[in-house]
Amino acid sequence: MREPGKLLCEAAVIDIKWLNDSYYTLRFHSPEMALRSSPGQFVNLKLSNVKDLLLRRPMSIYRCGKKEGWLEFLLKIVGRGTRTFSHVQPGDEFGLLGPLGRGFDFDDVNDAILVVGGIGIAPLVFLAEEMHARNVNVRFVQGFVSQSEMCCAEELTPFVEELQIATDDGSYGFHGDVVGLLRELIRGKADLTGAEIFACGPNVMMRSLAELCVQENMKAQFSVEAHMACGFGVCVGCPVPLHNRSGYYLACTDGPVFRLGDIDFAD
Amino acid sequence: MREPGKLLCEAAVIDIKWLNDSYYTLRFHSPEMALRSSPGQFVNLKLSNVKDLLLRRPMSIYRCGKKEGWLEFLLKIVGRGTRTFSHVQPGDEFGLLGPLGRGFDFDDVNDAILVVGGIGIAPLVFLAEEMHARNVNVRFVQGFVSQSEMCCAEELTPFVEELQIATDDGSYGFHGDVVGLLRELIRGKADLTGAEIFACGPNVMMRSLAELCVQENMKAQFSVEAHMACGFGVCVGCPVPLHNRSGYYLACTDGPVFRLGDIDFAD
Amino acid sequence: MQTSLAVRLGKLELKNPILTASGTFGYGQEFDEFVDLNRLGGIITKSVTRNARIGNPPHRIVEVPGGLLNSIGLANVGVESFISDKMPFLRTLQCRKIVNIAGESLEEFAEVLTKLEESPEGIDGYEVNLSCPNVEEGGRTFGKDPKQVFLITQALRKITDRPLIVKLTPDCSDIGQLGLAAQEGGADILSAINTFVGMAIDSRKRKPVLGTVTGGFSGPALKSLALAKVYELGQTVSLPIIGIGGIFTLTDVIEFLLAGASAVQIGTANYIEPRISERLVDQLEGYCQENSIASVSELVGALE
Amino acid sequence: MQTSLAVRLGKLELKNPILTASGTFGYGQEFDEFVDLNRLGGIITKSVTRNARIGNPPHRIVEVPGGLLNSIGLANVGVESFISDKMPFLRTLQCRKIVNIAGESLEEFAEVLTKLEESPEGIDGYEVNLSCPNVEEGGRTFGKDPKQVFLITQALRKITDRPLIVKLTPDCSDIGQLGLAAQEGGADILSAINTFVGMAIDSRKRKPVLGTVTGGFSGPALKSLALAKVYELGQTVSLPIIGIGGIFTLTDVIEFLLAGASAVQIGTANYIEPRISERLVDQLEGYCQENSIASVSELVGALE
Ligand SMILES: Cc1cc2nc3c(=O)[nH]c(=O)nc-3n(C[C@H](O)[C@H](O)[C@H](O)COP(=O)(O)OP(=O)(O)OC[C@H]3O[C@@H](n4cnc5c(N)ncnc54)[C@H](O)[C@@H]3O)c2cc1C
Ligand SMILES: Cc1cc2nc3c(=O)[nH]c(=O)nc-3n(C[C@H](O)[C@H](O)[C@H](O)COP(=O)(O)OP(=O)(O)OC[C@H]3O[C@@H](n4cnc5c(N)ncnc54)[C@H](O)[C@@H]3O)c2cc1C
Ligand SMILES: Cc1cc2nc3c(=O)[nH]c(=O)nc-3n(C[C@H](O)[C@H](O)[C@H](O)COP(=O)(O)O)c2cc1C
Ligand SMILES: Cc1cc2nc3c(=O)[nH]c(=O)nc-3n(C[C@H](O)[C@H](O)[C@H](O)COP(=O)(O)O)c2cc1C
Ligand code: FES
Ligand code: FES
Repeated sequence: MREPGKLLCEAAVIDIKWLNDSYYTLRFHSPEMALRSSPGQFVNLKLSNVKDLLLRRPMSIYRCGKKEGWLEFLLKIVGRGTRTFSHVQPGDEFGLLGPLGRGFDFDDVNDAILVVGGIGIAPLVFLAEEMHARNVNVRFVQGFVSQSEMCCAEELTPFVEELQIATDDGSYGFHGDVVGLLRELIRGKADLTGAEIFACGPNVMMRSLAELCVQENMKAQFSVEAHMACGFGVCVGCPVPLHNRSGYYLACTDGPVFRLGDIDFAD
Repeated sequence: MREPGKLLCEAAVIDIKWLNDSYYTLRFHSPEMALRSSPGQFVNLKLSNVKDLLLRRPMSIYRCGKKEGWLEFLLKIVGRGTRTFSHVQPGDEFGLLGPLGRGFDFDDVNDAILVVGGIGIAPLVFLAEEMHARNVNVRFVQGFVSQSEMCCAEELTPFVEELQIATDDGSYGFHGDVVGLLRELIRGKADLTGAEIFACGPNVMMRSLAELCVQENMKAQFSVEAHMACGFGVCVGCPVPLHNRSGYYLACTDGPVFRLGDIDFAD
Repeated sequence: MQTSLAVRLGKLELKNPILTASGTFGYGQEFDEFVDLNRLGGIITKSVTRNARIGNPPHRIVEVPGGLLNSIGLANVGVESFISDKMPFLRTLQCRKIVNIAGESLEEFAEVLTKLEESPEGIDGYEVNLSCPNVEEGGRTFGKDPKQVFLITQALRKITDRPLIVKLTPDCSDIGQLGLAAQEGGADILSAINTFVGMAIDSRKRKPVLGTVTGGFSGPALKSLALAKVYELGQTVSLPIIGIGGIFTLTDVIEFLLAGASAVQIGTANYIEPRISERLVDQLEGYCQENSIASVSELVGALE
Repeated sequence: MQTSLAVRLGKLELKNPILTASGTFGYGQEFDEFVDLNRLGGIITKSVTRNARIGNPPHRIVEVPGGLLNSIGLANVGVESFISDKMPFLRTLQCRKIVNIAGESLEEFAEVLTKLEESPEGIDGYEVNLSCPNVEEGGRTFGKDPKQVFLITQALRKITDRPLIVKLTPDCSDIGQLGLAAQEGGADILSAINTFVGMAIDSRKRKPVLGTVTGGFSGPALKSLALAKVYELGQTVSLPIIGIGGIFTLTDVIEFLLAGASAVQIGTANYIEPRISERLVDQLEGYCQENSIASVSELVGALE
């Protein structure tokens, strides 16, 4: 939201933790970056001295200890970069460029429902924490493929009113997708349909969530992904279609958080 | 010399030791490879799971524990590969392809003078050991840029009659290059000029050594270097000019050891 | 010792040979917080076209072995917004400001250049993008045909007296012929190279990754291909050459100078190390001092 | 489930689409101790010329970002020694044996082919190297000119009825035109691509690393460039295509098939992982089984 300037610096890993088979967190000592970060923003990461990963990898800020001076990311192994990053040791240096992008806007929000699918949880834990600090009422709805993927419940409980979980395979909580679960939750509850939605997840989830919000006439903000080269508006490589498809926003500088109605999720 | 077939295998580093600022040894557990190796042969090394080094790096067999089942290489940091290899830890896996090439022939040799410059020492320690085991009289003449580069004296003493050292800057031993030192040593000594020379070092040293051997009418074998892609005679990428420049040997299969008179060092 | 980094490329004088490549440095302002722009030899802007262009559909970027593919499609604000919104900042800079122009026809090139010539001061030269691989109608076809290269260069030459740089495509049989055509057309300088055409496939989805199927390959692995093109041009033309392709380190810069380039452009590296252009100026200065090189121009074409 | 890896490329039937690229697999025998040669779709020999060639001066090999440069200069034993010394081993193999031929003139190509045609059985087809970047007089110039490609193909077509594969250079403005020329000349199959011209410089010595200054770029970073060429050819010609360039993994193989190649050749990877060709056959079989692909040919050109 606010953009107090980005930093380009090196920072050492101070902790790496595995949450399940493919999710892990990397914590960095980076006091100045922590101070400047707000929920929904991201940092472009590069492992120093590794040559076979060319581009930096954009990662949402997952948690942030502004007082203690640390910044944490939640990564899911999906390809070369996230795999290589998973082999680091405390003490290894990364290059950090950030905080980047425009985060979530919750200045005038009293009630919020945070909706995430899979690794989409990464930016919303920080958001829940900051909302809590500003007395926003936070409900959290998580979707996972299966119980074995579940994570972050512990981190979230201090900040949320309610935490609901859906699994695609029914191995835990609601059997079905997270949008289905949300639909159940808000059915007929006027207090809930008055809340604003904050979401991050796979495109198919975001699309069906957007439809639900339109039906229910709810406001919503979405954190979207795009392939990026630079992360700061130079390469023009991260287009997000305008709602009417007449042009594109840039995910890295206009987003990654967009409002319902501004962009198009189709395809 | 003998070629009992090459192996293509993985092997773990069991030890890494620094001899000076830029020379280090890597020891691998690889019993079968050790058994097949003879002095002057090399192994093509590749660090498993490292993608930004494309080609294997050829390394002479420095020492070899046939009974204990290990193989050791002596590396000097000169570029990307030798630098990356220097960061490995015991337990890290390499791909090994070898033993490759034709080594030294000392079946009918009684007196030998081994002459090395800098990292050229790598293949000649193994040779000294094997010669000693077969009762060859070994004299060893080493050249280094400076005292700080000196190494391997301890490893050599059990096997050699005499160990002489030259440094370019005069910081230790003979002040001058190793061929100059050799010239001094053999001057007027008929028993020494009857010995056969076995040498490895930079091209400029090999060229002047070759001239000396011609003058003194001494037999000599040289281990040469060439840029290699495959190491086993397929890419035809490692030409060594024939003495009359009418064509090329292949360093990897015809060499890396060649006899004086067979090849041309000029250029 | 004293060393001079200044180079002269025909009528274009640069205080040092480090330029930033079109499309990788925005309109300069985006890097103001990372780099002291005045330390650079110069900035080459994103390609400017007659009208604003929204660019190609996603994805536009994908990392591939040795580099990345892009399919931006010359997304840019158009020449009028460029003049009103981007030039004012550029005008505040002391380094050379080179405007890169592109188009889908000779007329478009000429119109863009004419508009720029009419605008107030602040432009030190033009780079003509005859080589964009991501615009079917435009650069792609012209850029490969020596006759078209000649005609466009000739037409633009009539419109401006400022230094005219023609940027060549490597996707050709004979870059020397393209260079000669630009030289005959009146170009002052050649720049080489733009990206090669490449393609990435998502084998799971069985789909091309890029929205436009193919895109332009840039990055580290471009270097050895670009060095060959620069060297070949140097053997063929008499114009000064600016070398581009996969430059990330001081050694890369020196290799291009030795191969015959009088200056270089830093491209993809800017995305990953936003400070790299200025750092290379520093390093080049240090290198010349350490090696007692009185003028960096001694290195140009100094291959044995 | 049952799966078939067999592919048919015009008159050439392969038991699977994995071939080894010319110059990277010797004459087969060198890999006998690493690979069960009979499991491969086929072997393509090192280029054979009229006379033995000693090749280019050192250095011939240098690693560069994303790949390597080579400047072998078609060093080979010559067609007569090939027939007497290399064919006997090849004849013992059950996989397809394709002889790659090269020359400096139409006459040389024709003479080499004629000699091979006169030799006893054991040859399943020919690949015509119209694209060697390391021989000034020969391939380099022919290979880029559609007219020459047509003439040579036509001449060779008259000499043999065996499958005739024309190997194309990527260093051209329009590979589709080269492919069409070969098609009109009577080629059965196209293979693409050979190496791109590249250059490496030793900045300390201020010298080109390679004895011939420039060389051919191969290896991982070639993949995205080669995929674009294969795709472009597939859109232009009707002949089956063999894809080559930077193939190291199963995913690479599948990408080439999807892009439109009916088979692939493994090149540089053989130097580093001598067992890779056979391993890719295994992995491709596993992939087809897991994904319920009855015939691997379903993948050919199956991009959405
Ligand atoms: C604003 C933003 C925030 C993100 N936050 C997180 C996060 O908090 N945690 C997390 O695990 N992931 C996050 N991602 C995704 C993460 O950046 C990608 O997973 C990562 O770039 C893929 O890297 P890789 O090297 O592992 O995979 P690759 O091997 O590079 O590719 C694997 C997959 O990643 C995608 N991809 C390819 N190139 C790019 C590119 N240039 N940019 C983005 N995606 C690409 C493709 O879909 C591809 O199939 C975020 C992405 C964006 C844009
Ligand atoms: C038969 C043989 C035995 C060898 N034994 C040893 C040994 O025991 N210990 C040791 O430290 N070194 C040895 N070398 C040299 C070693 O292989 C090279 O130093 C190494 O390949 C360079 O690797 P690099 O990645 O560190 O340097 P790079 O960054 O690849 O290049 C640095 C320098 O190495 C040389 N070089 C470049 N490409 C090649 C190539 N393909 N093959 C060979 N050299 C190249 C060039 O001169 C270059 O300037 C041997 C070489 C050969 C051919
Ligand atoms: C994302 C991207 C956008 C580019 N846009 C332009 C452009 O608008 N005009 C142009 O002439 N070149 C453009 N280029 C090409 C670069 O200027 C340069 O020629 C090329 O990237 C090779 O250099 P590199 O390897 O250092 O990146 C672009 C390159 C990239 C990667
Ligand atoms: C060292 C070397 C030698 C080669 N020799 C030949 C050759 O003799 N004839 C030929 O047609 N191609 C030759 N090639 C080209 C390969 O067959 C192949 O087209 C090229 O290397 C690209 O594939 P790759 O990236 O998988 O290596 C050679 C390639 C290399 C690296
Ligand atoms: S990632 Fe470069 S503009 Fe958005
Ligand atoms: S290194 Fe390949 S033939 Fe010698």
